[in-house]
Amino acid sequence: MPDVAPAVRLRGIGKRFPGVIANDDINIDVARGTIHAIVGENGAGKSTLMKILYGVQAPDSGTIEIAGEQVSLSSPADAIRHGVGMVFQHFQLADNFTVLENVVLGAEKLHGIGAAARAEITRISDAYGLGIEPDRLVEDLGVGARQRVEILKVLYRGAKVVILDEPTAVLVPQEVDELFGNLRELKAEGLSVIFISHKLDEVLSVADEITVIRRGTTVATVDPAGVTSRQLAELMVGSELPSPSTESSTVTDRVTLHVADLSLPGAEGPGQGRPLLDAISFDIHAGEVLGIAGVEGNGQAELVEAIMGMRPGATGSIRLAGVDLDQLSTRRRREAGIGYIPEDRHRHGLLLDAPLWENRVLGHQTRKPWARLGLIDRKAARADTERIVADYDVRTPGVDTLARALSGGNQQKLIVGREMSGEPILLIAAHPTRGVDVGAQAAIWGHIKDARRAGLAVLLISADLDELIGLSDRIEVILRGRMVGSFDPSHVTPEQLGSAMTGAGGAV
Amino acid sequence: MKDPRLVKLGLGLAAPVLALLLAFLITSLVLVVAGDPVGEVWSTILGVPEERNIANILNNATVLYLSGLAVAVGFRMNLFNIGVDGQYRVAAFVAAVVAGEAWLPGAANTVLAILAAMLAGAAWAGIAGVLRARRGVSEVISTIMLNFIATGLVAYFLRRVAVREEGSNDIGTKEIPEGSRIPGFSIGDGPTEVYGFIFLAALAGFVYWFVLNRTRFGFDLRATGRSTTAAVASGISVTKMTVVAMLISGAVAGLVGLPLLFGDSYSYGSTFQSGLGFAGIAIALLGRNHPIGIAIGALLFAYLDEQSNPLQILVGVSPDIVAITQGVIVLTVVISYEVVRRYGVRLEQHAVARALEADRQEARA
Amino acid sequence: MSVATHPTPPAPGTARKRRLPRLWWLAAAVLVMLAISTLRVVTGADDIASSGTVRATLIALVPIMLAGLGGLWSERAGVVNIGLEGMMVLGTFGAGYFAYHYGAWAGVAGALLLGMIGGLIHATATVVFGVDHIISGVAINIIAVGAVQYLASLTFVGLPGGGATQSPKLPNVGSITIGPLSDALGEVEEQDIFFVSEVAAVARALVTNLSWLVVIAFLLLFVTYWGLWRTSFGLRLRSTGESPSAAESLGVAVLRYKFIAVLISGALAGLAGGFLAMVASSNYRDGQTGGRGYIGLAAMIFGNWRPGGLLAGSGLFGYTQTLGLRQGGTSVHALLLAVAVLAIGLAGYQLYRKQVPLAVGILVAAAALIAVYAAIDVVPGDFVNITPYVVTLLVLAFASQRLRMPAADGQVYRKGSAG
Amino acid sequence: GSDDGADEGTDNGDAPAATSDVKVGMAYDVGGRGDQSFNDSAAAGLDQAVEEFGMEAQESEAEDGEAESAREERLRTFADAGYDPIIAVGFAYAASIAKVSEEYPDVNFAIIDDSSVEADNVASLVFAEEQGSFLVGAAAALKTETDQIGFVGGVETPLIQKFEAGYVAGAEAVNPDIEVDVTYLTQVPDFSGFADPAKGKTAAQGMFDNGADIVYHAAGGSGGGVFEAASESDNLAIGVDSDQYNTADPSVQDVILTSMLKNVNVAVYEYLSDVEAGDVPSGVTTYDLAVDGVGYSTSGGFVDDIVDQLDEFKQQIIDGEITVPTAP
Ligand SMILES: Nc1ncnc2c1ncn2[C@@H]1O[C@H](COP(=O)(O)OP(=O)(O)OP(=O)(O)O)[C@@H](O)[C@H]1O
Ligand SMILES: Nc1ncnc2c1ncn2[C@@H]1O[C@H](COP(=O)(O)OP(=O)(O)OP(=O)(O)O)[C@@H](O)[C@H]1O
Ligand SMILES: [Mg+2]
Ligand SMILES: [Mg+2]
Repeated sequence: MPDVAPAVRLRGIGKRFPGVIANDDINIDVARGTIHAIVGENGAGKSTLMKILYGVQAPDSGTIEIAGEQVSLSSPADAIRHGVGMVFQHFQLADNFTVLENVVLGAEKLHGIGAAARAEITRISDAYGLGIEPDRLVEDLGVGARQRVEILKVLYRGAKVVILDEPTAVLVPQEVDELFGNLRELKAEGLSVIFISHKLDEVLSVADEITVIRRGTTVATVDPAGVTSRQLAELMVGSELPSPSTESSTVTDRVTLHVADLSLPGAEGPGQGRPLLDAISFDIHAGEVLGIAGVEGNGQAELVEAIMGMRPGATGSIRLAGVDLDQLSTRRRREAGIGYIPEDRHRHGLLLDAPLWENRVLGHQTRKPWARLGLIDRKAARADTERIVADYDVRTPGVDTLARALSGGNQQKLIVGREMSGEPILLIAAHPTRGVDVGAQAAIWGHIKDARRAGLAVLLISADLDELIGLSDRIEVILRGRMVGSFDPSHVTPEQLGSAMTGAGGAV
Repeated sequence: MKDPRLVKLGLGLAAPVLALLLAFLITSLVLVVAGDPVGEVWSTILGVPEERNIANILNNATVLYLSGLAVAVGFRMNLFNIGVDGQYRVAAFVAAVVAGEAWLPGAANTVLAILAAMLAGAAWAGIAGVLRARRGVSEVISTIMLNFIATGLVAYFLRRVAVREEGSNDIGTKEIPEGSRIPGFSIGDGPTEVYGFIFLAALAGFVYWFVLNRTRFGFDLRATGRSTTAAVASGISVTKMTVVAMLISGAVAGLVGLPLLFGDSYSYGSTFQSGLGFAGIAIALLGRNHPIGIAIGALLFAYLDEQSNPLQILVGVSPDIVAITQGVIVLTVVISYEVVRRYGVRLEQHAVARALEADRQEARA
Repeated sequence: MSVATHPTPPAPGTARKRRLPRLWWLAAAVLVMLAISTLRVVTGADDIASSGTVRATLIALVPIMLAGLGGLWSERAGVVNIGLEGMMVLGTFGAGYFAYHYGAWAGVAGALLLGMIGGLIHATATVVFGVDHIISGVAINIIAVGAVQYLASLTFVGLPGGGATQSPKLPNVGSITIGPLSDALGEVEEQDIFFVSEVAAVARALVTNLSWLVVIAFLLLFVTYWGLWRTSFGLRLRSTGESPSAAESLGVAVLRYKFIAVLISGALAGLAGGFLAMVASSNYRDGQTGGRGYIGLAAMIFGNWRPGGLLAGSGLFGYTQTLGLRQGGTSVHALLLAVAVLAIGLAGYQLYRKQVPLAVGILVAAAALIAVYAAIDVVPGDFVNITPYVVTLLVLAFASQRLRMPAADGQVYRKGSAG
Repeated sequence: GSDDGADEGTDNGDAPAATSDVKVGMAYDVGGRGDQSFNDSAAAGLDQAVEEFGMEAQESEAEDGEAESAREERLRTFADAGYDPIIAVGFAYAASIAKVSEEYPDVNFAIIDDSSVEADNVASLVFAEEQGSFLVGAAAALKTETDQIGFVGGVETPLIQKFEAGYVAGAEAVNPDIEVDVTYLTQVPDFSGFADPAKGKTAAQGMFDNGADIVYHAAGGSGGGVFEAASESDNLAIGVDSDQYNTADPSVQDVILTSMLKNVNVAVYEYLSDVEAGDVPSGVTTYDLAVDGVGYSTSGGFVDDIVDQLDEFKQQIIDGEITVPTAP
């Protein structure tokens, strides 16, 4: 539509960070009333570009036009004024604030901070079926709800251009469908949506137009009708689109992890309130991948942390290859052969302000080759970090770079590399490929399969049901801290799982 | 194109120099506004110290250095030990009593007293550590409270054990016998000797550096300081680390008063130097928790203190002026590091840009 | 090096907001009064509930409370302010200089102003240059003490009754007395009727030469509550302390709000110093803050970064310190019994929580206290003087795990790091 | 005396009538000149000497919690700059004087409030604070209507305890079963007790509220608070060191019953006049009631009616019939 100026036009956008070129000569047009997807491998520069469009970071070069008018955005306030709204890759919510406070913050002018605002929030929530209670504390909300709060924040400000940076990474299919439903409504109302995701089939299903970014620059803009996800992937990385299909089962009869009625009391203390974990029992054999499906916040995190020994007060028995873990500290358990890919890499996986090589040592302080007589051999550690950076294709200037400077995906690759390098007999992988691009995904899945073949037992927790189905030998569904059903991946669809996870469907 | 390592070095040096200049500038400004003789003040402060002054500077620096180390241990784990002040007073008192009683002969007595001091300091800090680890009490508050409590307790027990020299209004513990004192050495023929303890302080500095940067324990400690959650996930027991870190910090704090005790006063009394813990905080920060940085900071502060002492007599200006200088330095150092850092970042970005351009050229060619 | 000088926030679940009924404060106050009355009757330590004690407590708690308010403002905006002591010191001089030359209220203004200058330094360093908050605060404490001593030696020497270390006597801001009411209450207090007299004592303290600055201080406490929790300005300000990147992502000018907060913080700390110089005593005196800035910080943390809690904290501290200074020996002796009883109650609670070892420990402590109480009938001076600190420590040891600081407190925030 | 160390004081043209080549170095304790307390008293003595003999004088004061070496250095700087004699105010200087006087055998030193140093070139000027305090204690006991009086000490040091001991003894000499409340504001090394009027006020107020009607303070700068408490509650207070009726703020003058005089100024003046006269004193000089080194003030005329009784006590102390305790 040449007569109508595009909602957003980016020309020659460039952005450098020390040692990194995040964006370089990026050109994108986003038409009105469309959903425009942006794909690209980790570190390609997607988030950076969006932050520029949202006024968080200033571009080093290039121009931004919104609705035909050239603008200079020196702060998000400017962007909001021009009708741009953004949902960030990492939630931007104050946990200790109520939903209301989080939503009205910065937009108090619109409806104040009181009853009027509450009414407006309820109205929007109902209009889009977001189901949000204004007075809940955000920290009490599950991820899905937080996601919706983020979207509500944008709508509350009456944005015309809505940016969503990897919004589906943490959602179950039903939630994704709801989200896409919402997006289509927005589109129908003439809003433009910019949508970033690593899940290419999603992208193909919802986008009207797709721009591919590689190494910080736009390589192509394609029509979803005209491409397959395979072609997309090749545009992004030049690699194959991976399919996490399990090959012949390698399950042995050696029990690696034995968990018997593991329970964890709730905040109110033993006996009171709903337990976080309720009499959970299962075995994982050597060479077996056990997938745990569940809507976020149903006890997956607690289960993992209980097995890792990070949760005081857990009762029940946990045995690893015959060794009784109950009395062991987290470190002893790791030494006993547990590898751990945590759900929240920033909180549990990394020292963001430490160089990569220190992050390599983290969790393996007592291991060879660097640990000798209570000392840490920096050279050995650096060397082994170099190896991981090479083997796992971590994009970084060097092993002395701070972990903080890496993009989410690359941080994840480092963690996976680290945990695989400790010769674990049990790998606990929570969302191992969350926010990781297809190339990296394939690599990570490959590593997990290899290890599995070599007799590794894996406890896999993922919100990506395809991943779960593709990798697992068996899937357990967890709901409100209890195991509510066991599924055979070879005969289950994501939808079935989804309904079991939400308590709708029965177990098989 | 100039060598990047040279640039880095240049920037590294630029920061502290910039900071000192700034601090002097601001101080001079104050002097001018107040109508005090700027020139004379600086010529007095920056004048070449005599041998005995050098000795004094080294001595005070020794004490400040230990105090700085004690604080730094905590900082490395994000523990803010404001309590060094109380800890070193408790420890010095205990050491004075032990050494004064002289249950063991000569050097053995000294060693015993030093150990006692470290134990006492550790125990006093340990209270805060346990409260933080077990009850989540902010060590900031608990150590502040413990400082005041230490004052009361030490005063009480001092009065119990105090011996009072005939005609003196000062009370103190029994004098440490000759044999158990730590001999100093004199520079040139100055009247004041440098504390022998200075070597122990340097050793402490080295151990600090080695333990923190080369041992697994040090790694765990710094990791906990950077992210408690990640530390826990990596198998570090944060509660244990908290207590241990406070114990160590306290043990080092226990050493702070000892140079004075074994090299100068030989007893703990009502005129024993106080407030060293707070100076230590500034110095640890000034030295960015690095043993060598702390040493430099301690020397700088000691130098300014010593050189400003005669100001009132010779120039008629209150020595308090250097307190302003010292405080300003603490600020300007950090600020100028920040400024220089930002400048460095800009340089790096330009470098990246040039590299990129170069690639493009090749691509075309 | 960043600062996490406060308890690590409790694991989700323990941190649920417990919404308290509106009358909670009133109920608590009544309970405390009842406890104190009982204690007085049991131990016969009359001074623990006299109007004189209450008045002195007010005087003792206000400087701590104001300093704490200062801390509250800046830490709610995510800036740790260990420089309160220094800003307070600046305030004492400001009051001294301006009050002497231009009168009482000018003194108040002077205190606010100099405190704010301290705040300005802190704000510039931490907010503009991203200097670590602790470093800046410590530096300010050093500078302030030096600067004030230096200035005093320039300004007060030669004035009547003035010198390098103290100012001449300062004019005081007025105070309110409702004569007849005061006398009437006085009589009721004399009767010493259980509870009634105590209430009368408190009421009397409030109507008998109550300094205007005390009134203003309590107004400021309320204004702080209202401003920070009931206005959009407050919402924005607090958001910069909870999640600055979220705030910035919504167009809040994070750095500006932090800056303002720290300025206000400095002004309040300055006022605390001014109060010390003009109301609590009547001249500037070198070193007269005596660490009250740090105590204010402690009271603020004690109060869980909230005005009500801060009041409780500074009240507890001011009260115990006053007791110690007045009838130290006997009053503190009485406190021993109180603490012992509380401990026993607590032990019971811990038993109910199935925390047996802890409960036993507490019981032993209680027993020890009672033994001491029986053994002596006057507490030695050294111990009297440390009472406030010990009590604060004890209370914290049992209360702390409920505390929750602003999520981004102490973190240096740079513009453009949203998302 | 041979002032080898000292070079001729530069006689500037418009010098006072009398001129002297004595250069006095004055090292004050924390607080220094203008502390309204014993540093001031020492300063007064110095001023008098300078006034009369036209001596040249230079002053320097201690920092709170400073290092021993700082005190030594202060003395050395004086010595090197040719000051002789050098007077150290306060027992905190004892160790430094002992050390430095050895280094400069030809320079004369004097120290106030300490007699532990034995050297030919050191004069110790000490006071019988307990005796003066005894008299004001007696005065308080004679004047009280509630048979309850108080004592506020700044920092609990042996020196201040001397004041307390004498005060209590004096009060009990008049009325054996009088009640004396005693409070110290802080403990060493927290010397803020000498500089915290707020605490002084609270402590005194407490005593008044609980029945005392006269409070004696030995709390340096915190004393101001004691006076205020007295005037606000229409009670009486007793000053210390100098005649505080004259130095304190007019608004509180009329509550100052009397002051325990510790004539540091006299000691300093007499020492300097001896130096001027050429025979430099050394060894211990004790300023007690006998030589009017301590005493009580009568300004304001509040104690005129009991002067006889007080002087009687004074005589008994001088005659040794009463020995005043120096520790509580
Ligand atoms: N604040 C920063 N400082 C330094 N480098 C940065 C910063 N933010 C991003 N980068 C770098 O810029 C590049 C692009 O990062 P960006 O987050 O935009 O990638 P992305 O496409 O969002 O990757 P992902 O899919 O993993 O989110 C990465 O190499 C990253 O390391
Ligand atoms: N106390 C000391 N004695 C001798 N040499 C020391 C001491 N402290 C540090 N050094 C030297 O200074 C250098 C700097 O120490 P190093 O670089 O290991 O610390 P760092 O770990 O880089 O700094 P940080 O601890 O801030 O990470 C070291 O190479 C070491 O040789
Ligand atoms: Mg991204
Ligand atoms: Mg990412």
